[in-house]
Amino acid sequence: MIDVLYFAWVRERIGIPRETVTSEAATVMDLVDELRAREERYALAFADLSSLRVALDQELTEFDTPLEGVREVAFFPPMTGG
Amino acid sequence: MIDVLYFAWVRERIGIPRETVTSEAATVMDLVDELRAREERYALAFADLSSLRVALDQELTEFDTPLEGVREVAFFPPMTGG
Amino acid sequence: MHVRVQEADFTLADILDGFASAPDTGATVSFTGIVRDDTGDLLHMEIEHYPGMCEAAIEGIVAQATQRWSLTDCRVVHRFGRLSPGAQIMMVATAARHRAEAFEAAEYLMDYLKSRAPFWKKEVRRSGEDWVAAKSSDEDALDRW
Amino acid sequence: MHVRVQEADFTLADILDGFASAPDTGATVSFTGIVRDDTGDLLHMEIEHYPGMCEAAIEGIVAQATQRWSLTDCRVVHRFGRLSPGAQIMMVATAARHRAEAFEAAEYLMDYLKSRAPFWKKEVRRSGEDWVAAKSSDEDALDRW
Repeated sequence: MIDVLYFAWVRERIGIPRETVTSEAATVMDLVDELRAREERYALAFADLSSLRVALDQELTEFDTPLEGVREVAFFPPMTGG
Repeated sequence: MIDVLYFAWVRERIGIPRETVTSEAATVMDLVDELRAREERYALAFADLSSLRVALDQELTEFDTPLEGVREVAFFPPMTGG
Repeated sequence: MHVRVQEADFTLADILDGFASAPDTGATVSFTGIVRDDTGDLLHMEIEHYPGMCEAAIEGIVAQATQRWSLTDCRVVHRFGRLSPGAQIMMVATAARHRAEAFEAAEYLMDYLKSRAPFWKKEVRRSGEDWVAAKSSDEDALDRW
Repeated sequence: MHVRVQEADFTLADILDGFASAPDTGATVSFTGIVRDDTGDLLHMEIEHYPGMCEAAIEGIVAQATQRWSLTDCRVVHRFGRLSPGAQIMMVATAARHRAEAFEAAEYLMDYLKSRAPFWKKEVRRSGEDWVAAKSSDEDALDRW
């Protein structure tokens, strides 16, 4: 059970801000593939990974990072703070 | 008749903040030489011109600038504003 | 109190109350970001944020800057929610012994907040709404450090 | 009201009242210089100034910065007289469309105020008093611009 969060246009495209998923994904990339396979809106949101960022338990990371022990995954576009 | 102003350690060395002098000096340098010739304290204050700056009518300038039409000359060390 | 992520507006006076009181402070710099209306048809800006991660990310950036420039004080405020044109978005303040350190640290904070603090800006205009795209120049700015 | 040379203390809130209200302002930077006591025996700092030339020199520097970085607002305050450790000496504030312009203009103002505004600082310590010497690095800083 992993909490998956979406922000900005990723949230808008998928249509929900967060959900809890049951997944056996070993890495972020595996989780992305599972989500993409679900529905068109996920496939669209995850179409271009170069325009996406991912955080595991609120720390920025890469798509090939293992998910073991992770409780919260967040997907979002490049940040525009400041 | 020219007003001559002194600031910071130039003022302290000469002992007065300003004076009015009657001078036929053609340039700042000529005026400096006239002042140097007056008294020891002037000679000391103007001993090293590389450590002095001069302003004519409140505009920073060089020692070889002509004095014609100038009403106020100021001598001081490099500024330390900010 | 050194990092605040909030919906409410702020005043410089409030944020800088008691700021830089250390005797070895010689310089303080503050930066404020403001909602700019370039085209004259901006209705408002909407700032989305990732609660929790925002604070952690900013605190990490502040810790880096504080150590690197031996800051004597440092504060960051970042707002979220709906902001009107002219509204304050965020601010950073740095205090150091010398001016170069205070300036550099403030610019460092801004460069990292731009690209590493989880906020997303959407501009809502009369002509439609758009998420503000991150600029590659913002990412490049990090190479400077 | 954009340049003030005064003996009295000031507050950021007071100086920045109504600052940067132009709709194309996206960034403001302020810098404050403070009397630092490095050795722990500073009694006070004495700032001598050249009345009239101070204002003219600062206004000239402000005009240069305003034009070069298309500033939407700019303010400078510089104090003179006797200042205690921890007291504010001066401040500059810049407003521009983007952050890089606001930062650069503020640094430019500071670099020029250091070497081109007719103020002279004397440090009065328990161990004696000394005029603060201009640093060659302050003069070199102008080459950057």
